[in-house]
Amino acid sequence: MKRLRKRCRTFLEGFLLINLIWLTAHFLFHITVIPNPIDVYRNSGTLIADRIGIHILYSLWRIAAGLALSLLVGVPVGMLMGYSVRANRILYPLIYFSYPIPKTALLPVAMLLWGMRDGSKIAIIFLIIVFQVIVSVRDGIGQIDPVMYLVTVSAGATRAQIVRHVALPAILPELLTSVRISLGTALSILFFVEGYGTKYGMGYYILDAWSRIDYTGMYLGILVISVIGFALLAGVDLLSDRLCVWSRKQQE
Amino acid sequence: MKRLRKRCRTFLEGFLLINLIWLTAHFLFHITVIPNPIDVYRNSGTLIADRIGIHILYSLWRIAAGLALSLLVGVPVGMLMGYSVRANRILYPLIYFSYPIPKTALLPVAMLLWGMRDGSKIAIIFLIIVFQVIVSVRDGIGQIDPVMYLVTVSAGATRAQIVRHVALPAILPELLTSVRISLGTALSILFFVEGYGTKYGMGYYILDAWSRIDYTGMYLGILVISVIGFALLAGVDLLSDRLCVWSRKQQE
Amino acid sequence: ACSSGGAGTSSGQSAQASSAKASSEGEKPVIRLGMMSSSDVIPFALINRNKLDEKYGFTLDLQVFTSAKDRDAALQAGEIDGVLTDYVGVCMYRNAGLDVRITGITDGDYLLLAGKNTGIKNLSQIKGKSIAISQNTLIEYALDRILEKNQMQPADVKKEVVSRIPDRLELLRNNKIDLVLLPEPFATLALDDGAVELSSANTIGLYPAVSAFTGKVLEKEGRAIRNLYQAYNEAVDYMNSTDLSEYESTVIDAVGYPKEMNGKIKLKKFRRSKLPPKEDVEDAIQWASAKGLCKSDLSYDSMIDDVAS
Amino acid sequence: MLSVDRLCVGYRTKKANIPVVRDLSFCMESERVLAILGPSGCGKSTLIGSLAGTVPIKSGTMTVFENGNPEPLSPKTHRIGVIPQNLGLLPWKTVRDNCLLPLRLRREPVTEERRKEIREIWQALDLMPLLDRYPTQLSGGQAQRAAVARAFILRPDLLLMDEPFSALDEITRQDARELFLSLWKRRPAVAILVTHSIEEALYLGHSVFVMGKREGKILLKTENPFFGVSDPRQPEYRQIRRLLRGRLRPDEEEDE
Amino acid sequence: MLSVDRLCVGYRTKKANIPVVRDLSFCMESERVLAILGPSGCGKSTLIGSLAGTVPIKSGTMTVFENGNPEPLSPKTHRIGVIPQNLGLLPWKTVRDNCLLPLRLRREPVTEERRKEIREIWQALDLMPLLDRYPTQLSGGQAQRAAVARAFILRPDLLLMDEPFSALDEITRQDARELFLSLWKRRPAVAILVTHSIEEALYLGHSVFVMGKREGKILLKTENPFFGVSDPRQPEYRQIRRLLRGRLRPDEEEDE
Ligand SMILES: Nc1ncnc2c1ncn2[C@@H]1O[C@H](COP(=O)(O)OP(=O)(O)OP(=O)(O)O)[C@@H](O)[C@H]1O
Ligand SMILES: Nc1ncnc2c1ncn2[C@@H]1O[C@H](COP(=O)(O)OP(=O)(O)OP(=O)(O)O)[C@@H](O)[C@H]1O
Ligand SMILES: [Mg+2]
Ligand SMILES: [Mg+2]
Repeated sequence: MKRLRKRCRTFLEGFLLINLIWLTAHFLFHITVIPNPIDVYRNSGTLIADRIGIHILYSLWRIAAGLALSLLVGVPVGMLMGYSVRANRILYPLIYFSYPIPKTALLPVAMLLWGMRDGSKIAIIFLIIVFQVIVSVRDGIGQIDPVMYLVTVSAGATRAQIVRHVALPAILPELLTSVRISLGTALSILFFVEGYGTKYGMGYYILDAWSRIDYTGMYLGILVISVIGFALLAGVDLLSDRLCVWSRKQQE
Repeated sequence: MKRLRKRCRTFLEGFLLINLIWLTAHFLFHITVIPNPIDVYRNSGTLIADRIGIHILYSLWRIAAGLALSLLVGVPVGMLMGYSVRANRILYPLIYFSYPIPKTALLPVAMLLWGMRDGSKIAIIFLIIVFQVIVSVRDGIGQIDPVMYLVTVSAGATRAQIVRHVALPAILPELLTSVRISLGTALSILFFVEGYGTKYGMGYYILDAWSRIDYTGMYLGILVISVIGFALLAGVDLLSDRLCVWSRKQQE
Repeated sequence: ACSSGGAGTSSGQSAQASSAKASSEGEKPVIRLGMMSSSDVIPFALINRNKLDEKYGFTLDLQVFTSAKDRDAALQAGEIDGVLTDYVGVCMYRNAGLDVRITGITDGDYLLLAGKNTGIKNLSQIKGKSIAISQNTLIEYALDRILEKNQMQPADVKKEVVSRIPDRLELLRNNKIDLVLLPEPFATLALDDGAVELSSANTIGLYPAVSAFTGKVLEKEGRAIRNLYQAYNEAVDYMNSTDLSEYESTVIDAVGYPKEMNGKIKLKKFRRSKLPPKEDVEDAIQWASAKGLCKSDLSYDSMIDDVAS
Repeated sequence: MLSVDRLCVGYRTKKANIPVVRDLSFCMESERVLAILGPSGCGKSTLIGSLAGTVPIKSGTMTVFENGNPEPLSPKTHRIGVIPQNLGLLPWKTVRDNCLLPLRLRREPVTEERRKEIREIWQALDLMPLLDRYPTQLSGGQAQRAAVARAFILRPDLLLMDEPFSALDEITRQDARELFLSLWKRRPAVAILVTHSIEEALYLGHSVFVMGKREGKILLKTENPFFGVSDPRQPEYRQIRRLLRGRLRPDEEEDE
Repeated sequence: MLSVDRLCVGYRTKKANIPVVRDLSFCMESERVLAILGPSGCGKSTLIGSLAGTVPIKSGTMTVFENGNPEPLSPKTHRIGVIPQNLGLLPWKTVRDNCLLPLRLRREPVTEERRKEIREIWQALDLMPLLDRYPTQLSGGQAQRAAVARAFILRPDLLLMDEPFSALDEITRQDARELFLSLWKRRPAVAILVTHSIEEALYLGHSVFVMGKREGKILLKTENPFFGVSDPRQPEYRQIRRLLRGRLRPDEEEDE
């Protein structure tokens, strides 16, 4: 309870700070692309008229699906690469080759294979995040202290058990970092993937406002995405506090 | 020397594998958006005619500048947040708020503030990468074993010395992971930032081909970007082997 | 910002919903048309608004894209049946081996504008000035033709590639660029902001915007598409004979004007759909082939399909 | 019975190969404790690691004979309890979970009787108030006691202990030794104890080996009649002790 | 002279506050070694951490008197050499760099004479062949010797040693003790030695404290006339030893 209240305060402080910076920028540069935040807030009624909730839900669903898929695929693949020299030999070049491919350039292929609706959207979010997850899991595995295996291996642990009791908890902090980074990335990609085949989603909302040069709407959308992002990231932090009690002391 | 040769072999194997997958996809789906790789290679002469070298150099310069800036800003800020409770209190909400803002939506602002040329391009690459660096450095600092400080603090180390001898080397593996991830991200963003104010860069090359619906050219461009990306990522791995000799055993 | 209330009829999702309903009633074919917000869209939006599609026995599913690349990707993927595009676009489709044929003209203008602080008042002053355009598109084509009509070379201005249209407008507004060539609604916005109109595509007799469908769809749904053009013509008649205030909200939504423009919008007379003139298309082919966007032996006849008559 | 035959182990770093143990052979009868002494860096922990299955061996065999049937030593088939030199407590598990981990890994049911035994072990090692702590919240000796408890709780067939009592204070250490003896007597297993204390080796080992610095060669193997004898005053005891101490002198090793 | 006055130290976890040391006061004259004995978990390492400046103290003062001037103990003004219980070698530095780190941190010039001394220390601790290894490539004893060398190389004013010889085999340990004595005699400093061995405490401490389990209370402070005496056979020695052993018995502590 107390922690929640603390987070709320952090949130408010950050919110104020951001707005202060924004206001300063507005008066400093005096260009239409940086509107006065007060004007923007005065217009916030349109958010309700635009039924922003639906947009948020659509975006959240796409992010959740993309992120979940990435973790489902990325964590096992990263572990495989971290542990098996043979798997690494095969996957390493594959990953390193396909990682830098601009996934957005594969949009036509994605649309063909998964359609113009959520399929291709989630596929692109997945393609962008999964590599980040793979790389960080693989690197994380390499940092595990070998003594950790001595106790488990000697007790006859199976591979699955080693993953469960050693590898997963050991890389958990890094994995959560990677989730945090991926969330940030996913939120930014929204903006790209929601530019087609939909009328819903925060990305669409902002893009739509942008293309009609409705900067107030655009900034409102950006604000909403910021707040959502903050909530998601802070959620990961809470989760991290929960899951990594053992290293909590170090986190203080 | 031997290691270099090994890397080259890895590279070739990966290259072959990717092409095999590509060829399979081509024959499987049989659609124009997935051209036959052999046709693409047959056309590779155009790369020279298009003076691909210049495009590559431009892109590399932009990535290098953006990445360097991100590290220069992100590492100190991440450390500050990791060490100072007060700095964290102020920066944490700021970071968490601005991280999810789709940086690409700020393109108009960036163009007006830093011009249409490399300034705004580098600014956007920077804005996208710097948060990833900050988050991973901050999280990395939290994972350092407290004993590491016992020896240095008791010997009267200054803050700068602790950073130099403890914090930096301790987070180096994570930092390199973060650089790997950032490189991947930067290469993908090229595709976005090189869509305006320039006639050079790999992103421009691909975008241009795409908008001309010249899929051969587009795939050639993607191939080139893949190869560059592979080289950059493998370069980071080499660097990582150099800098983290001490954990090399664990990496094998 | 987003489509609200009554304009929901033009949204992809609701059209889909109604098509699902329609297919359960009778066999109404669905025409999926990809487009980007511009004034060309108005008659199509009106077809939906005035329920002309029901009247003519088809369902129109308007898919709005925010970039031409996405629209093209959807066309490639078979996610849409036809597009609102232009001569140059069709040339490129053909060059890429896509069987896309022009089936009618649409109305849209492209205005050459100078920034309010540049001091440029007429075309004679634009030599050596910078201009924000997109490359290998009808925008560049229109620019080149405007220049030629006024005894200048394409190289006489400094072309700056800026792929997103709103960014071009913003650059002009903030004096980062001297000239732009803009479609609606951006042109109106720029004029509103003090920009000076120097010329336009329509002024020199250039009407490059068209609607086009893939050959496969034309074969299969030829009837429905013919009906579409009948509905289109009815919508155009309605526009030309009705006071704008009656359908202004539809226009604002379809074209993407900011809401503040309510009451300030002016529309020219729209033309009924027909096939584009041969020499215009051939001129565009010539321009595109000189740029390497298509082969010069592309013929007018292979590019059009007279589905409407 | 455990038999180790011509075991070769070493480490490979990028720069060089570091051979540690070469052609090590020994054999132990069932229900016996072997104490190993040796100078720092001679390869004792490496040997323990090989037996536990984590340090890869280069050549040689490690076999367990049960009722005359030879079977290669393997953590899958045999219960191996280990107390590593640096304890190897998992930082993300509480003391309780760390102690119960081997049982969970082997999916052994914890019967009421077993539960009682576990409780006793914890009590004897004074771990009861610490069960919910994480390893980072323990003192050095507390962590070592947790590692000792973990090994005993498994009821191992083969018990490998690498300086298990080094961080304990003298009293606790004496208690721990006696606890070891009593647990071991209740359920005698093949046990290998690496220690730096000659007294400890003589108190807890049926036989004592002295490992040499060079290639982990065993310089001395001696049977020890004083296993479990708490205050031996026989002159023979002092003799063995002197013998061991002499063998541990590095200068004498040079002569070999 | 070092004076510790009413020191209170504890740990705070999310769940609870764990008080460790309360109202601890003692004082040491210059050029003296204090040996601290105590049961596992009584707060010895915590005390060392507080003196070294990493475990934050709750209240109390730690003061150094030099020529009568009191100055709060601080790593910035005083040279503090530490051998932590878990060694604290930086994994990313070779043994050589780890050993020289305190000098580098203090920006002390390494003169020829100094270099010779460093070499001697390394040689005495048998570290010469290991200087280019990384800590993960060392055995337990080797790592401990490296940590010992690091502390000595600094020529500390205050030397804090937390079980510095526990992972060493008996011979090396004896050598290390003598090395400590000789280095200390050459450059006597205030030194605190935490150990589990009563013999070691009596050999290396001018005075010996026994810390109790409850709140780190000092149960016994005794002067020790046998500092540096290698084989004391006086009955008095045995008497002190018995006294210490008695004080270390946990059951007797309960009576307090
Ligand atoms: N980081 C920590 N968080 C919480 N409690 C701790 C922490 N470190 C130590 N403790 C507790 O504080 C008490 C004192 O610990 P300390 O390490 O000082 O003991 P010690 O005297 O050095 O014992 P040992 O001889 O076993 O090393 C112990 O009960 C221990 O469990
Ligand atoms: N991971 C490693 N990489 C390279 N060399 C290693 C590694 N681990 C140990 N060594 C070396 O192998 C040798 C044997 O090490 P080991 O740990 O078995 O010694 P030990 O007998 O247990 O010594 P101690 O009593 O000091 O613990 C030592 O010389 C050590 O430096
Ligand atoms: Mg060892
Ligand atoms: Mg301790």
